Amino acid sequence: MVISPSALGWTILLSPLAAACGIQLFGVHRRRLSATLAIGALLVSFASTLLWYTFSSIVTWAVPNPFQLPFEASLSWISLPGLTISFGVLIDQLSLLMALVVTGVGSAIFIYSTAYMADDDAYSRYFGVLSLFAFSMLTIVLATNWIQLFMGWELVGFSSYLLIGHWYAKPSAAEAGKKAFMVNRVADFGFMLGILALWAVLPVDRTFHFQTLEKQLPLLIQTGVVSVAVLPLIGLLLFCGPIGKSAQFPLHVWLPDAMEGPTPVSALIHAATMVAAGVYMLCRTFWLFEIVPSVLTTITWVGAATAFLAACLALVEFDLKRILAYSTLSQLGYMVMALGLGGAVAGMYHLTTHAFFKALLFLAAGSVIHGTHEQDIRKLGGLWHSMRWTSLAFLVGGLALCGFPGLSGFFSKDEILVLAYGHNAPAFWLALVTAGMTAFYTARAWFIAFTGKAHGHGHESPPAMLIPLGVLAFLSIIAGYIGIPHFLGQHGEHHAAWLVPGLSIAVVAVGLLLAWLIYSRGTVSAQQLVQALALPYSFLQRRYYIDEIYMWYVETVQQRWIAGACAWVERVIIIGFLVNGTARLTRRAGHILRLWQTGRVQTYVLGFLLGIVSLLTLALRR
Amino acid sequence: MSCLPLLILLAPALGAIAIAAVGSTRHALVRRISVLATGLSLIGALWAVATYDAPTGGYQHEVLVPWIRSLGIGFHLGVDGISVVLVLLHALCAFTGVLISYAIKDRVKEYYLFYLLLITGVFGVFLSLDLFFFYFFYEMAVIPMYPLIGIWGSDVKEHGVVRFSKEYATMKLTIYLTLGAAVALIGLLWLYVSSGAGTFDIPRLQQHFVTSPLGMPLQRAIFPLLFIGFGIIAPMWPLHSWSPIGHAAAPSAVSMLHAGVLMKLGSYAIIRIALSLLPEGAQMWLPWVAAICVMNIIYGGFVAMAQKDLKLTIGYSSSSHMGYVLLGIACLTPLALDGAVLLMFAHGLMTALAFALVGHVYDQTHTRYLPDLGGLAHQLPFIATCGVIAAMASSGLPGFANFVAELLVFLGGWDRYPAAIVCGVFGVVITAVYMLRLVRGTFFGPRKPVFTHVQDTRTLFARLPYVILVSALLFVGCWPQPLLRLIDASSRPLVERIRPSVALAKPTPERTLRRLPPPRPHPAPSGRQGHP
Amino acid sequence: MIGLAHYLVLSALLFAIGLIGIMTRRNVLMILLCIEIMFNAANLAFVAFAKAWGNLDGQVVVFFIITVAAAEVTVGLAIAILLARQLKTLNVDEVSFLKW
Amino acid sequence: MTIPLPWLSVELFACAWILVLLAADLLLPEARKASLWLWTLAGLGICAILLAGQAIAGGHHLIQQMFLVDPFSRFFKALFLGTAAVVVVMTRPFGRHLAGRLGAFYLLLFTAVLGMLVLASVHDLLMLFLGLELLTFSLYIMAAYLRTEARSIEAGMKYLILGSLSSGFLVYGMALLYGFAGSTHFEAIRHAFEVGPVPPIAVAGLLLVMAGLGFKIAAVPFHLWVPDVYEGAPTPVVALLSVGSKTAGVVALTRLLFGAAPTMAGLWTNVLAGLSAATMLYGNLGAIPQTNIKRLLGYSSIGHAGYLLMGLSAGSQSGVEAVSFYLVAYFVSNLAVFLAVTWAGEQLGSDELEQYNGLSKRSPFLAAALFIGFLSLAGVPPLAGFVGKLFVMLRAVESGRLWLVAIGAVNVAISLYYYLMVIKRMYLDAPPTSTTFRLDRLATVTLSLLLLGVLWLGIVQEPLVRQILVSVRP
Repeated sequence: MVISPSALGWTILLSPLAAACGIQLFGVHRRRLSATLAIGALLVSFASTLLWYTFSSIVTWAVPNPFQLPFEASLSWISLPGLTISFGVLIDQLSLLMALVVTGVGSAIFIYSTAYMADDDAYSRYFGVLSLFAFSMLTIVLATNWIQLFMGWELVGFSSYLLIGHWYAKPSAAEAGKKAFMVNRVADFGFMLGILALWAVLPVDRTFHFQTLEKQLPLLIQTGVVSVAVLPLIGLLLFCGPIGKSAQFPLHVWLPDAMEGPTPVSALIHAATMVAAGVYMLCRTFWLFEIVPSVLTTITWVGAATAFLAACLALVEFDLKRILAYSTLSQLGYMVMALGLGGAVAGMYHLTTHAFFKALLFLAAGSVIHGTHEQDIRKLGGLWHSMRWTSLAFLVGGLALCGFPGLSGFFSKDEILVLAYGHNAPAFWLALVTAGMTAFYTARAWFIAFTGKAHGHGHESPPAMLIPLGVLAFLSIIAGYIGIPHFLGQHGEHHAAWLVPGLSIAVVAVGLLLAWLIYSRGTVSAQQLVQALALPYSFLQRRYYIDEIYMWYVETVQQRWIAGACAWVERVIIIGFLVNGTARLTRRAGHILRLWQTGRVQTYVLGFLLGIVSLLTLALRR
Repeated sequence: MSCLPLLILLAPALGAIAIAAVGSTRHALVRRISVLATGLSLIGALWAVATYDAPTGGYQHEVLVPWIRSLGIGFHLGVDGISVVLVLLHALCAFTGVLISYAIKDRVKEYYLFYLLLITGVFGVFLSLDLFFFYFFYEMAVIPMYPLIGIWGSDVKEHGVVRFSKEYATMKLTIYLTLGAAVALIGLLWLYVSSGAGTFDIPRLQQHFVTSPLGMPLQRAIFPLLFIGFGIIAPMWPLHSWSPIGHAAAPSAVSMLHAGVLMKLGSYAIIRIALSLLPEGAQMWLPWVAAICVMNIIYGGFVAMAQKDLKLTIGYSSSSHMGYVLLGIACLTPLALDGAVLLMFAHGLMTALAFALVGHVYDQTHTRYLPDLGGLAHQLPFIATCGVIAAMASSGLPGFANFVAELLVFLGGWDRYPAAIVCGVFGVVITAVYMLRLVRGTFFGPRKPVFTHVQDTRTLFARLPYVILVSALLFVGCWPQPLLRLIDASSRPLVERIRPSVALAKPTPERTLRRLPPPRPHPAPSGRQGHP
Repeated sequence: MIGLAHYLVLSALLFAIGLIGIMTRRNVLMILLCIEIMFNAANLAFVAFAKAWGNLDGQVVVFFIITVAAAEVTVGLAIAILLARQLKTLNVDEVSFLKW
Repeated sequence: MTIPLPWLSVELFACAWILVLLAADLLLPEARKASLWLWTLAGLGICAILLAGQAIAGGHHLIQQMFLVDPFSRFFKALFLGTAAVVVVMTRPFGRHLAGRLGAFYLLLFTAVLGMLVLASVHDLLMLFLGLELLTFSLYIMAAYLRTEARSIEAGMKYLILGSLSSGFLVYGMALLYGFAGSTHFEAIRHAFEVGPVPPIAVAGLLLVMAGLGFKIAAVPFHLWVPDVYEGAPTPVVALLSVGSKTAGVVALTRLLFGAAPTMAGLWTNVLAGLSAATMLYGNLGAIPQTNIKRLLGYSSIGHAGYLLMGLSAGSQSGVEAVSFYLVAYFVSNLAVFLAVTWAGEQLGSDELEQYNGLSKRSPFLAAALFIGFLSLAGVPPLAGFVGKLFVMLRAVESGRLWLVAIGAVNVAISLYYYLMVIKRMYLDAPPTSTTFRLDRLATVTLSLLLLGVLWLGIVQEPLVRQILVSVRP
């Protein structure tokens, strides 16, 4: 059997879609069938990706190797004179890596879900939407052009909306889904404009195609056909997309709320893959951002700010999933910052390792929730005793997150810190502090929830949940050693100094130590600390009042003032005054005119006479 | 000579006559006749779409019977790439509308009689290639709305208090549209008289204007008459207020046709008559039109946001979305016009779906007032699914035809009116706000005890209309090329005739581009690291 | 010398008298009489013009007008009788049930 | 001088038949008088046959050139005969009000028809006057025919006084025109106008005659009798007034303006345009607040007069053609409505609109007939009235009066409003009682034929248009 590269590529993309359709058409009331379809399809996808990877790197039996990277296969989607939009698969190192993460981590989480969601009524719907998500995500990953990327972009948003609101009966879940979709929509407003503007920047032969743009844009700028002046604006507009999708400050507000969704969803979508799509997009189109350093600076600072501010929020959070959500925000900030510093590889590297350990953390948290039906860490404790495997997994994930030396997170974060050290000192120090805070809040969660006295008793989760945990834990440990940067094309750059790793290890150690002192030893009372820092504490607890401000805008400004004013204009001025007024005027005219009809003959005679007189006057005037 | 347009047009007309002859108690027979009639039209429409030869373009499947020779009036039917798509839209909406109308239990015979007349009129407009018959069918489509809304409609209530009675709604609609038609009629007659061609035949007028164009002052004077007259039904801000209220008061199947198709008559008429016959006049006025479109989009969106009645919300959203259609027309580029026509199609299906859904919800719960609803996804899983789909299609989610259409409008219009396009893209955000709120408020949330008796659609037959509409939306959304090919075959010549400069407008860069090296294999795109 | 103008002025005056009479008198019979005056004003004009033109067409017309006017009065009187019988009045102001 | 029998056959036969009816009314026993309507119909039928027998193109001047028999007159004579026939059908349900005096009623109907027939052929001011008076006298009496009803008497009285007044103006205008031209003959007057100079007295004369005819047509400001008379007079008479008498007025006006004063078109087209605008607006606005269907139809008929004047104001051959089509459309639509209103009035016991509530449930056919008739009157396709309005407006645009067309177009919407208000009552409102009723066979057939005509003219216009093209040469 000859496997053609394009068939394999299409398989990666389309098999989850087939599963989604299959579940929607046949599986609505068949739980097992839908789970099987979804997992099977994603595994097929995963296998195809692996095969592609293997063939591209190993196979030498054919010269030239048909699995040469980059590879592109596409279908024409819209083809009109002056506009060609294709839909296809673009396979290169970047997309292969990302597809591996999506399908690999995804498969683990899908399998995990069979157990986690076992009691759910809407089991089939869940898997249907998950498959749809996988398809959408792969659409982004394998996109050959901006429009395809945007389509996937919107579709992941939609699947995310459905999955966050999976338990739609819960008002908070329904609201959270809505909020996530809306915030992303606001960001996509800018994103779409950016795409349009970029398209229009080319005077002829306009295209959305990544590879063509990548080749032509620098030339066009050199020849002066495209003015450099507009590019920063376009870059900023395009960056709006990642701000929303990767939940960067100030549009980060939807991600913590998105934790209303089932935990596997949080793991897959809101930690490992979808939220990383923004970072991926920046990497994919890095040739554009490279041209505009001013935008890169903005990106750096947005990333750094997000990393720091989110870490602060995680310090005071008690909801296990929300702690993880804030840490996701923070890590996404790291990645975005890396991109801003010009480190696409570093960003992708951290994205990959983060996908592993954050998925692991979430799944472990899910396991906890599954076992205890509780996610407030204050009501948890001593889980180490009742849920040993889960705790172990959490520990591995947590340490990787902290950047504990030797684990994957250490390496990838280190890349970013080195980058920052080299290019942007303030950002570096901010990132360093953030790293310490990361260690602190991770350890805080660990000490409160997993050690100490047990509240109630949880039970360990079934193997369907533990096996994925194991796989992900394994990946979290080894991901630093398998040469991801090398695969992405970074060669031979050695850390010039030990200063950065040293500092990083130091702050992590300080963070861990502090957490141990406060939450395990009790040397410093957390209570007193809170009282001493009451003002900043409440400020953090209210999440910088950003939600309140947005709420005020949405409910009061937008809904009550703007929409209300428009509705008032509509009701009173347009309908009441202009339309009904005209109607009233017409009717009134009728009422008045008929008063001429007095019923008295002599009035009529007078009218007759006046009519004739005026006619005669008019006609004979000249 | 082709009998296809005749089949499409006469099937519902004969159906109406047959229904008039049937006894008034034989509901089942009446319904079957209607299904048959609209089904035949649908088959005809599909056949027309399938057999329209896009490379050849122009008017095809023509039927021409001289009608009033002394005035140059002919019964001229035919389709081009634009109208064939709209015929298909109407056939789909009509067929599903007839199925949805099974919910009507009162005065069935009269209902279907008027309904089929309405359908006939709309088909007539899309198929007519003669100004007289165009107007003839246009008016004919308006009038049946009066009894349809007046008899079978429902009042718009708020807190149980009637805000707009159905009598008010239907009277306003009918009078408003008639007034619009009357304004357009002045323009049409003026056009006819001043053309000097002595014919009402649109293709012949087009040819006539190629050789002897109408004077500039005349074009400038006639265009606003046609635009406002037809714009009222489009509905153009600020002459739109008949439409949301009319939608809200109408029975659901009528709202489907009304919002789905009837409003497109206006934009279609603007393309078919105002643009194609008064190109220079159009060029002068279109920037103003674009400004009005922005009002449509933004203002309509915000008003929709403030509504609490499901149908009113969708009604205002329709007027907001028709802003995109008009904007696409105003841009006067092939892409934008393609987008406008495709959006007519997409929005028609989407809004028909939405009204059908609201109709079901209203039939079951007897309320459309948002604060009273909630949690219906428990009782109505199928309807809720379709509801989410409709909301997403409306907010332009990729995969639905609306996305493609809006995208084309944006792309096509970007060079012409960037500011308007920015507002348009923002309108998509507004749409998402109220559509999500609608879905959230109606379907999500805890199960409400008052709605225990509420029933979902059970049989496949009852689900058929929804399935048809959703599949059509998805099909076109995923694979728009077949329809776009048809639309483009007709819209491009139209625009190029209007703006002969468009093709030549782009200056020098071709030469620069030619100097570019040929594409060559390229290293991995992500391999860049570090700063220059 | 009495010429055409004089006749015409007289005719116009008669016509005006008839008109004013119709407008000022309330009694149906008086109104009918005033209408007769108007007809006669026209008759006078016809005759005067006939004289001026020197043909008989105008005078022929006058005969017809007289006949028609007679018929008119007949119908008018019949209706007046109806009014008097059914409504017990000849005052047109009191006969104004139909209005607006 | 020989009497050219073939060309006068219709009028002469009508005269004869009047005598026959008179004799029949006198001689027939009371019980048999019910069949008089058949006699009348038969008379009308024979007239129609005789009319058909004159099928020769070209004009024939008779009776010292005073009487012109041409395709134009034949066209409208046919219309008048048709009107009368439908009015006869209307008298069937109405008969009980006329008990004992039916014979005379038919007699008067026939004299009115004779008047209209004469008016169609006028080519001389004297003939115009005679035809007009013949028609009007019959109508005076018929309007007051319900002699026990105050409203009918009042209608008759008002019609008489105002009609006589307008006759007075007409006659005076004729005198002035005669003074100007030296003859009452249209050709002579035209010649005088052509040769010029045109003294003010001639203009005044023309305007006075136009006013006299405007009274018949119900043009503002000579319309004031219309609502009162329509409300008070017996319904069949109102039908005759609104269709027959108005058409006769339009025909006579056309004859006069095109026959006697074509060179004055610059004057009278403007006058007519102004009158047209005022008439449309007044009639349609005034109809809005009405609560009595006959009064409402009165106002509506004023509105229609405005459209007719609009067509005439084009001052062209094609304008008259448009008006002719409009008149035919108006003939079928309005008679259908009046036939339905006659029946409804009998069955509901009143002409008040309140009684029409829920009519569609009590008599679906009647309601549908009114529905179609009203929509046709409003000018909605695919009905006859639409085409009529379209033609008229087209000709007005041709004459360059866009403002007038704009008013006309707005009035379409206004008229639709009050027609729809009636339709709303019939279809949307609840009926006061649930008793149903049906029409008799004659009425059903006639009404169906009229409605078919309404639809037919709305869809297939070519035959009539062609007929008009060959006939209408004013």
